[in-house]
Amino acid sequence: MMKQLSQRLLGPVTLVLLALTFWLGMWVTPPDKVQGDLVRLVYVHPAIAWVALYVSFGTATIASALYLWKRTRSMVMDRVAHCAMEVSVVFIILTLITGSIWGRPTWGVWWAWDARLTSTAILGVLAVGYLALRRANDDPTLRARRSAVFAILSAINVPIIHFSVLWWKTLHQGATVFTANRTLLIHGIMAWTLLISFVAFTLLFFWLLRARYRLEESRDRARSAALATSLDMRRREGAI
Amino acid sequence: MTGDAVVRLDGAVVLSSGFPLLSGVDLELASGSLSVVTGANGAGKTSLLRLLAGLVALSAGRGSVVGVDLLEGDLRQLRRRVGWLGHEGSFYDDLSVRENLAFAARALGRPTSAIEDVVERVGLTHRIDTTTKQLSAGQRRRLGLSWLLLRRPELWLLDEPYASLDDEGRTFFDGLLGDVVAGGATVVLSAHDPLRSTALHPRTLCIAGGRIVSDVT
Amino acid sequence: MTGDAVVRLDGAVVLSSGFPLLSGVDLELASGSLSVVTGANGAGKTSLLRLLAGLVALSAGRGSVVGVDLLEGDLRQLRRRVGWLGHEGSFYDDLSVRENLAFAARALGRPTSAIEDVVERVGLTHRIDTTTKQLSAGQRRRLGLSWLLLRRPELWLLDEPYASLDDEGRTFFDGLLGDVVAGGATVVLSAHDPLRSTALHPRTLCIAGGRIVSDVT
Amino acid sequence: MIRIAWLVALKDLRIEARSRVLLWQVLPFGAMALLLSGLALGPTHAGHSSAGPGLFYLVTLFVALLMINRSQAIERTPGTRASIATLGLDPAGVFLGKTLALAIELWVSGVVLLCGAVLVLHTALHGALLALPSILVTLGAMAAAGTLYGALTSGGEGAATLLPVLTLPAFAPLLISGERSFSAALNHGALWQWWVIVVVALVAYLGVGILLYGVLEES
Amino acid sequence: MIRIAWLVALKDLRIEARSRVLLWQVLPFGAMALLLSGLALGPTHAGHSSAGPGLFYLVTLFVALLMINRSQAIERTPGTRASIATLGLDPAGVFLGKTLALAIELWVSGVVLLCGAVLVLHTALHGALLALPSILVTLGAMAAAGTLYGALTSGGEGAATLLPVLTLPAFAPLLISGERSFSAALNHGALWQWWVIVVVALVAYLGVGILLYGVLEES
Ligand code: HEM
Ligand SMILES: Nc1ncnc2c1ncn2[C@@H]1O[C@H](COP(=O)(O)OP(=O)(O)OP(=O)(O)O)[C@@H](O)[C@H]1O
Ligand SMILES: Nc1ncnc2c1ncn2[C@@H]1O[C@H](COP(=O)(O)OP(=O)(O)OP(=O)(O)O)[C@@H](O)[C@H]1O
Ligand SMILES: [Mg+2]
Ligand SMILES: [Mg+2]
Repeated sequence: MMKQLSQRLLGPVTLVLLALTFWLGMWVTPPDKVQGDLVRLVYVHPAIAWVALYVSFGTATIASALYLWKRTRSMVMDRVAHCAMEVSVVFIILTLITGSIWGRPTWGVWWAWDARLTSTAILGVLAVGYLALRRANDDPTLRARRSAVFAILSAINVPIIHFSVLWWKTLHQGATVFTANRTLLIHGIMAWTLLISFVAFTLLFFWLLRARYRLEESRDRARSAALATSLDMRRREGAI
Repeated sequence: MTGDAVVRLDGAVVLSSGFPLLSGVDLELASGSLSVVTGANGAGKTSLLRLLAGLVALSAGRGSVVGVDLLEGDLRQLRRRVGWLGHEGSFYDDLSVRENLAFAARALGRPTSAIEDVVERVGLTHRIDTTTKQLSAGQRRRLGLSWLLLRRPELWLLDEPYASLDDEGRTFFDGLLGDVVAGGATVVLSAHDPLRSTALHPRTLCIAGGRIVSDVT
Repeated sequence: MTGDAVVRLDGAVVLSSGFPLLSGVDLELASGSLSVVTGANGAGKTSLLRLLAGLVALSAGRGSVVGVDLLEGDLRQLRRRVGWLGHEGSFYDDLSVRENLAFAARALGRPTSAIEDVVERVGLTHRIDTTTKQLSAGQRRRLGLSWLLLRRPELWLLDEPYASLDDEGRTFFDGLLGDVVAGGATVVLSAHDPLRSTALHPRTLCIAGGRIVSDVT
Repeated sequence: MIRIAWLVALKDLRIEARSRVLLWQVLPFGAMALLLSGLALGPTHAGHSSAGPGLFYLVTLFVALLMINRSQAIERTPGTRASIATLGLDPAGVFLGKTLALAIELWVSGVVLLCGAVLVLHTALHGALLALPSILVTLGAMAAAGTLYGALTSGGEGAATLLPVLTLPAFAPLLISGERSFSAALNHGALWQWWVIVVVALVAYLGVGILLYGVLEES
Repeated sequence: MIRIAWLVALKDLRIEARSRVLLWQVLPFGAMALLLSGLALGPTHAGHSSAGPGLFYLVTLFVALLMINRSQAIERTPGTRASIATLGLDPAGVFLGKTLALAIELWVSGVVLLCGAVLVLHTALHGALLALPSILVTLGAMAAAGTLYGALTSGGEGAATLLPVLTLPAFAPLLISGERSFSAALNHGALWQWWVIVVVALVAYLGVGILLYGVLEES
């Protein structure tokens, strides 16, 4: 009952929160002294990057690990990993786009040879590589195993991205929202808007993931229906 | 000859990109038996042998081969105990006959001294230092046989072993079959002709449309 | 059937990295004849057929095939007029049966409408849109035959055509051989068994050590 | 000749479209190689927009090698070789067809990589657009040279590794003149000298290919 | 495990020695690529000795890709796959053996390319010698990663082009830390941070390979 309700509400709540983020970000919060209206990107870019790195890539990695661990091995995990990785590609691309849009006016270029930027792009290639690897393998169990191992190996990149700003001390913003000891650096309505944006984009991820998962399920159903007929046809080949 | 089953398949289905290569095979093979799989082109003979060798995965149904479960067992254990001779019985193309056999012998912990003997038996002595790539079709097939002779597996899976062997090679092969079965190993081979040797009384499984449609002992 | 020679070899020697695959072959084949090349494994059957197809170069001796000199003539002209069916009768593995045949038909300026007919004859209709890579061994062989049927060459060179064909395929092939020879084309095939059809009276060439050692009509 | 060329080009493109190697494998490889070369040179060098054309061509070169290799691999299985040889196709047509298919694939990747260079290497967009025609011609010449050298190595041992050795020297002049004309376009400098070189190279490779491809094919 | 590793390594090296692909094809390719990258960047950049380590690693990377591909191609023919699979070799041993053979080949080419860099890119000889140990470790890690990823793609469609896509991102950290430690050696700077990264990477890839290689192999 509760589960059903939350399932039903996921879409509408996501939409409302996204709209709220948009409204607060565009009209209610003040412009910045240095950055002017550009600062409003802070309600989009960090939240999207958070989803790309931790929520979606993380989901894919955890699901892959659960697949590899014998006691939790199931095709459900494989499917979750696959769907999460697809959504992750979308969010990584969005991170790159919003970052570039932000970088153009602040740094004067679309792209800088900054460690975080480069490692984010590499993560994107890894996510695409994951999908390519899936395409290249036909046997379902082998595909599941290989892609799970690849996802876990790729996840090493995530902490590298996170710490890159500390290790390399380059252009990209360091920890602006939270300091290392988790005290909030910005206050009032701005902080609230930021928080809402994180929640909204996280919910958006789960909404997309669920939609993608359902699509995969219905494809699987269609596949097993097709299997019945192709088994039948194959058997009839012999009857002639 | 013991009577316990070496192969046991129960509704075995094998899929390849959605197409059922095998569409539900029920089969039980006794240890020490000789079976011939026949059937029209594309019926699924090769697919059945590949399944038994652990080279393709079972998509539905259940099965076990030499005691290893096809769904949950360790397929590597299975593969180590079967011998396979395929349509393209090739090994490392850049190594010579001797080097290929030495590799197999060392990998299995067998003495390499048996190599010359085995090569002699399949009649490749005069090509022992020739690169595998340069062998003729029949010579490759003979190399495949010598590889099996070296390994002496429990279950022999031979896909059209007679193809491209010459007359003398076939006679040798018939003799070999008799020895192997007498030695207690199980043999499954696919063929388009009935066996030449009249001394052997194989079980004949006829496949059509990915299923066994007749089974004559 | 005309009596002029389609193939004329005179002390033909073929070398491959110093090893003589053929060690001096003298041969004359009449147009419209059917010849079977036999011999032990590694005797040189495949090598002889490859020479006749213009796929390997003559190292010593002289020869001409369908009027093209093997030393000085245009080998491309020769190849265009012969049909070849090899051990691995594969085409573009990523194209379907239909696409492979359409490519051949277009390349030779033949109408593509003949394709379905030809595929029907070799019994591949139900696999016409399957990727060649996924065909079974016998089905590949059948595709090779349909490719030849589409081309209708003057000289057919078939390397172990019976291998991996099923019974029905062999019967079909026998009928085809009769048609082809009756139509005036020349056929050379290699085989390890005598021909099944008793209606055909082939010339039998036996090869050993890269030379022809017996020739029975 | 033209008919055969069309036929061969269509066949190659169809196989490409079916396997999607370009989309899923070669383009990500190019993107990655662009990033890595940027990294390898370090921020100071790569940030410099003057390194843009050089890096662009270097990466394109490696992508081209992969694709030439693939274009040859299609023809290389033993069975295919014998069967296709007995079709006796007009070699000039085969050469043109394979070149055309390869050129189309190279153009697609070239354009994608150019966008990458504009975004990542700070190559000026306007200059990049100006350079586009010369890039297309250079890539065409690469396709012709690649097909030609591909035929040289086909059938030999280890063709996959031999090919790069042979083609790289042939690509050197193309690479230099391509890079120069790209740089010139960025600086609004004179272009025509470098144009002459790439156009001459293109015409020369096409001519040699049409005349000699038959000789190079396996006898 | 060790016995199988030796056996596999010897087999790979013997095939390599027989076909001479390394000597005749990969090394000339590397030399050529080194020259070309020098050319592509133009005299101003390439002459600068600070570009040396980056270019060296970039070229080594592509050489490594070629060799990984070759190391996998040996195992990839359909007949070989089935026959070898029925030997049931210990996967950890196979992994170690292939890694060892690949590493030895990479070391040979690395040393040759290093000489090339000293001659062509004006890299200081003394610094290059100092950097040698870190280069060897980096190449070892590349060999392990390459073998691991090679198993991921084996048997799949278009393995030859998929492999570079998967390996390049994995090589990125190796490339960066290798380049940094090389640069540091040239400037007599501190090395150890970068050493930590490459050693950790080497150990990690070896560990993952030994544990998981069997899972990745074709079932
Ligand atoms: C293409 C360019 C860019 C990319 C790929 C990118 C990528 C990322 C990523 C991956 C994160 C998440 C890091 C983490 O949480 O571990 C992030 C966070 C952030 N980015 Fe960017 N970014 C880009 C440009 C920019 C620009 C131009 C700005 C502002 C001047 C900016 C400001 C921020 C801020 C404020 C955060 C949150 C930092 C934190 O709280 O740790 N980014 N970015
Ligand atoms: N993706 C696919 N789509 C359609 N058919 C397929 C596909 N993959 C495989 N097949 C078919 O599956 C069958 C495989 O059969 P298999 O190779 O086991 O035959 P076989 O009995 O060994 O035949 P042969 O006597 O010719 O060797 C073939 O009929 C082949 O055409
Ligand atoms: N480089 C070489 N060194 C030694 N022997 C070689 C070399 N190259 C080829 N051969 C031999 O040349 C012969 C080639 O024979 P070919 O393939 O024509 O035989 P075939 O009559 O078709 O045999 P099969 O019946 O087995 O198909 C083989 O005996 C092979 O071992
Ligand atoms: Mg078969
Ligand atoms: Mg032969």
